[in-house]
Amino acid sequence: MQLSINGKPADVSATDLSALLLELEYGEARIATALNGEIVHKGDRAATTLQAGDAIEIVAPMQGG
Amino acid sequence: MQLSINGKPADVSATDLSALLLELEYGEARIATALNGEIVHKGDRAATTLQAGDAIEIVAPMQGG
Amino acid sequence: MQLSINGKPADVSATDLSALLLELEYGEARIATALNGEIVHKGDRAATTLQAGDAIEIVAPMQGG
Amino acid sequence: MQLSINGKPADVSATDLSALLLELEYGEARIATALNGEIVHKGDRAATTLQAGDAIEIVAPMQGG
Amino acid sequence: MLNFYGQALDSRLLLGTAQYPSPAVLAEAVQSSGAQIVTVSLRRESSQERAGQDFWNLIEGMGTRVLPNTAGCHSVKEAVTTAHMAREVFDTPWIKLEVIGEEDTLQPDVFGLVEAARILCEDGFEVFPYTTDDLVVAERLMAVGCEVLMPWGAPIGSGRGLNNPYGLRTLRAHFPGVPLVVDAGIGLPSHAAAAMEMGYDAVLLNTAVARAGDPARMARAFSQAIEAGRSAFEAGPIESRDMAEPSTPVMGKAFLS
Amino acid sequence: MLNFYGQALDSRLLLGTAQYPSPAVLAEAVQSSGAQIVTVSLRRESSQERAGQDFWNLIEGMGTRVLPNTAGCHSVKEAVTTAHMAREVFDTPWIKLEVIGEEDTLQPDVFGLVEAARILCEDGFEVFPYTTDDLVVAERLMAVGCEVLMPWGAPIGSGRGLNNPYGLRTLRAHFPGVPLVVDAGIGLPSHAAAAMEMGYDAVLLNTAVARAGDPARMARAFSQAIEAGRSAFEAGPIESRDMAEPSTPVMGKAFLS
Amino acid sequence: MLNFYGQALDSRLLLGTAQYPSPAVLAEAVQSSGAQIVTVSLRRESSQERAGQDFWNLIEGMGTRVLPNTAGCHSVKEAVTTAHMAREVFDTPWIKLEVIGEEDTLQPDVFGLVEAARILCEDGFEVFPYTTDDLVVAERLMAVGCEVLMPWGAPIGSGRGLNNPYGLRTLRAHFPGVPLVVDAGIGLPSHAAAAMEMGYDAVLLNTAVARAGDPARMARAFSQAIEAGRSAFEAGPIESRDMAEPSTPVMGKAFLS
Amino acid sequence: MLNFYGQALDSRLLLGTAQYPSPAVLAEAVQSSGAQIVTVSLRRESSQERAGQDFWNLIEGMGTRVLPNTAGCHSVKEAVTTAHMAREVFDTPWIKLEVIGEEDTLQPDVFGLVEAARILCEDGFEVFPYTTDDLVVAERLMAVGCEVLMPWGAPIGSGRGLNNPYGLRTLRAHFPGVPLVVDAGIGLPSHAAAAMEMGYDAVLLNTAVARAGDPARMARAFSQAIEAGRSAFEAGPIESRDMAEPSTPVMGKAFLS
Repeated sequence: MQLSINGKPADVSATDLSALLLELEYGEARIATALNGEIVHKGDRAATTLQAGDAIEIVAPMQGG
Repeated sequence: MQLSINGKPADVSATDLSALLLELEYGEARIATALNGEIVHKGDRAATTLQAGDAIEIVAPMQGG
Repeated sequence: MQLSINGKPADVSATDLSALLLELEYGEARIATALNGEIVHKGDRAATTLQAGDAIEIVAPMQGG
Repeated sequence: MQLSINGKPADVSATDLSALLLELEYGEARIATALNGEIVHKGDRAATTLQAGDAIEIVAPMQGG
Repeated sequence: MLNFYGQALDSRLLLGTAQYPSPAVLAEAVQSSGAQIVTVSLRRESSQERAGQDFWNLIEGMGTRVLPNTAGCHSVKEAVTTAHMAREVFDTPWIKLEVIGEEDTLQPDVFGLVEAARILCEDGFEVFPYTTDDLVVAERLMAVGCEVLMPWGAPIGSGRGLNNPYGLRTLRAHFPGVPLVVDAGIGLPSHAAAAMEMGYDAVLLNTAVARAGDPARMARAFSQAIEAGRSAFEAGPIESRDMAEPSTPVMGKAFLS
Repeated sequence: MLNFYGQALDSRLLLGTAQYPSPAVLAEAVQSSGAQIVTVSLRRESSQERAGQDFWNLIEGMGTRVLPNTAGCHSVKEAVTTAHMAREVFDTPWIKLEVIGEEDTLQPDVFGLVEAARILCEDGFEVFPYTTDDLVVAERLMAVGCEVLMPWGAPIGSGRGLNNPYGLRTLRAHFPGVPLVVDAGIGLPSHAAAAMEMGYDAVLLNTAVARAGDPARMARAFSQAIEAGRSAFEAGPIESRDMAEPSTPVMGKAFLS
Repeated sequence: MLNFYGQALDSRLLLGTAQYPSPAVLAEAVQSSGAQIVTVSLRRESSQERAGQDFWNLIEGMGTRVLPNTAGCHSVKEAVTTAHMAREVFDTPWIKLEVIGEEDTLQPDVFGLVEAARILCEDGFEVFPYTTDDLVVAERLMAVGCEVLMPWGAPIGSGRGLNNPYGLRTLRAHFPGVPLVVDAGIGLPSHAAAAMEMGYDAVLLNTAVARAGDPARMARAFSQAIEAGRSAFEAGPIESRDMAEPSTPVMGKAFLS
Repeated sequence: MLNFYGQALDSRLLLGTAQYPSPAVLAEAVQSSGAQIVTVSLRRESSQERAGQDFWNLIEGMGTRVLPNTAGCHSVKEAVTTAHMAREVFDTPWIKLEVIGEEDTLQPDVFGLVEAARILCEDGFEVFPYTTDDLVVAERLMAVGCEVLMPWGAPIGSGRGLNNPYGLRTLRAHFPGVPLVVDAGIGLPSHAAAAMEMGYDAVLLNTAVARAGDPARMARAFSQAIEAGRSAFEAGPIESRDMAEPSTPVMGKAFLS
């Protein structure tokens, strides 16, 4: 299925968000996720089914001022 | 009828705003009027009937910065 | 003999500067001396004879900025 | 005779300062003169004889701040 | 040429009419200032005293435009109603919009200001908002229809001059095409000149003139300083530099040592 | 009224004549400045070019007084000799005395300055010393006969304005009766106005006008700013205060909430 | 003692973690600064690079609290969503709320800021709003639940110091009991000390340390200056005066003339 | 490392000993300041009171070097004689040379200062001249043998800070190799830090510490600020800029709108 992940097109087989993170091998990484501009909390990822064209954001800690 | 005019209590006989201005002898004075916090335009004064307890404001030009 | 010591008149018997300091009981005090506006070094005090009307200054350490 | 005029070497025939100014055709120009670093007032020019190697300065009005 | 809402003006000084020792001194000050716009206000009028009518006759005699203010208003409703009453009394769509947010500084409440400006622009007013040097507030004011901005220099009546030259310079740079007036806080002609040298279009003053020892003379001083600052802005000032540069050329200097 | 060595003057702007794009622009600038005193200098003249004569004719046509300077002189002897030559050429006892002590700042050598001033005052000159804001130096200059003092605002040609307002204010307070002229460093009319507001008697300028995009316009801007600053000083300015004070009276405000 | 949302702190320096030449230099700077709070952010993470995980391990090793920011957010929604993601990633209710209103100055959009603060306070966040020195905005921020305010000193990364000391002083006086942090624009230790001398509770820095030639040394310099400024505020500084006063007593001076 | 006349020093703070509420407070302040040099003076001593002996015992106990001053001297002779008496009493060639020229500002008489310095250098003293920021005066002082210069920041005891930063910066640039100490006028740690950030080598203080509410704490605050300013100077501060620059990188920002 065609998705946008962090602004880049991607073709993935996962159909829910937590499966997607597994497929992308994020493992235990300390991240947060958003689907089409709305946050998806850790606990809700498994229940969040993906549709073609969905825009997913996956963010992690970074330097900041 | 008891009114408040510019913050001071007054006992007047006029029953509408333009009659009130006559009774108070404002004559041709360049003024604006408000009834209970709402402006009453010149043209609407005659049609504006007064009730006991109404608060009338009558203002005129003054120095300003 | 009449002298001025630190701006105050004084009647002393000493006839030289080191005798004067003894008479005034400065003992081992850490001081410097001037006679009529000129410094008199420690070593020169004994040889410095006094005359009536001489102005002697005796100074010591003090707070300063 | 060899002179320095305003810092430039010059070969002139005049033997006094006022003759020099004539020879150089300063005419009525509004100027002041110095010989070897000393001012020579207008009235003293004729009496000021020149010697080989003398340094003459001739100045005039100029823009200033 | 200076232009407020389609009205071309020669004078870049807007003068307040309050706090003068007497009406005569006010009239004299306005005249010697050359101001074409004076600010005015509204207050309760008793039919006996008619102080307002006398003041109005004085102002009318000056032949200047009037810019009514909403001084002392702390709420949007109060400011909007006052503006409407001012339009009826003074017969002009111009309003100097003040929505005061804090008593010690008399600074604008930028939230109430933008909301009141929105309403008044919709009601057909030509709004002169008394604001801060905040760029974002300025953008909001323009978005709701303001075509002139009046940032403060310092608190009203403080005479401190320009508290934040950097902020004012940035505002000027950000809105090259918008008429900007420094309103409030000016104490001395040099303050007004500095504002104009930054490229401000005009200055609005009151206390510095009205409370001066000689208001008429001070009014003229400000008008000169404002013209001077504007001329300097247009005449292309020199850049300032750290090291000296001889003004008198050194070339050709006589050797006299 | 301004008075230098017994000479009464209306204008409080002294203008330099150097660095203008052309003689015509210089003439125009002097005229629009209203200056009654212009500064001039001396340089080597060749009998062929006669540049000095042309310049002199231009100056004479202006009908202003001239104040010759000793620009670029670094020693007492050089300055004194130059002053004597200037007196002969310009036929005036006035001399703007510069004894330069350092090249980067062109600041006065206060030691040479006082010595040269002493000699020139004895020789009958009326000395206008270019000095710093140092009170003690000022006292020495007056002790040797100077009746006018010209402290710098900032390095010559820097356009920085007033580097040390505190020092200038102190100098003014210390010599209430002495004509004080801020000389050098002024870049903008607001700088000149500020000096006058402090109570300075006049301002001497050159680069800020000569190097402006439009010298004549800038000259007029400075003359206005200087008049404005002087008027403000005489008209009794308000005190600046930290907190605001409403200009529009609050009494009698309508209740509209 | 300094207290943010019930958390007592010894250090009054909050340090940013961006722009250091290397992670090692960052770690060294944080340590020598003595900071107990560092600011962090969120960015897109690819599963291959895992840059974020490495950064996180570095931060965790420092043993400081983290204050996540919403840097670069221009809308309320963006800021709010970013704050929620930050809470999940960093596991803290603290958020440095930035809602940027203008690109040249990176100044806050005070309208969006107050709205986002309202939402986040309702959502249980402890908000540290990056704001201006506007008193009225500050009152709104507190009304919606902020218990700390972080006014800017100057534009982010400009190193200009305190653009409007008057405004900052007024803000301090107006909110005596509220923790106030000067955030952004500080370039030198003397700027930070001046903010603390005004009574500010802390200073937040990044560029001035990270981009210094020797970040660790500069970090320590700032921590000393901030302690110095705070101590001065608490130790009761002398009043400044215009005239001199001898420090060395004159009484008892010897007569030697 | 700081070096005065061959004497290496760790501390860059020189502290005055006058005006403290009590000898105990003085001792505490000196200790918490970390100063290695304290300034002292001379006064008439009566054989009964022996106040000077007690003071001397206090100072000796501190283990610092002493820098005697010639405070209050107005003539060359007075200053020179006082210096000689100080050398005998304090047994040191060091002398802080003050030749006061004016009472309101207690500014140096630069003429008397240079002459007294010349004599004292010839007499084998190591002179620390209290001077202005005048470059030419500084050159004269060095020409007669001074190897340290102590320009004022502001009038003694005024606490105004640095009246003329431009002048001080210029002096620093002009004498890169000479130990320069800002002496007098400092009121707050931020003033001292700013002087050090300019590259000054040390600061001499008295009133700002002695008259503070808590002198010992203020002394420590100054020592921290002076270290901070020096470190900043050596650590390579950022350049200040007019526009903002994001500290948090924008690259990789999530899209959440």
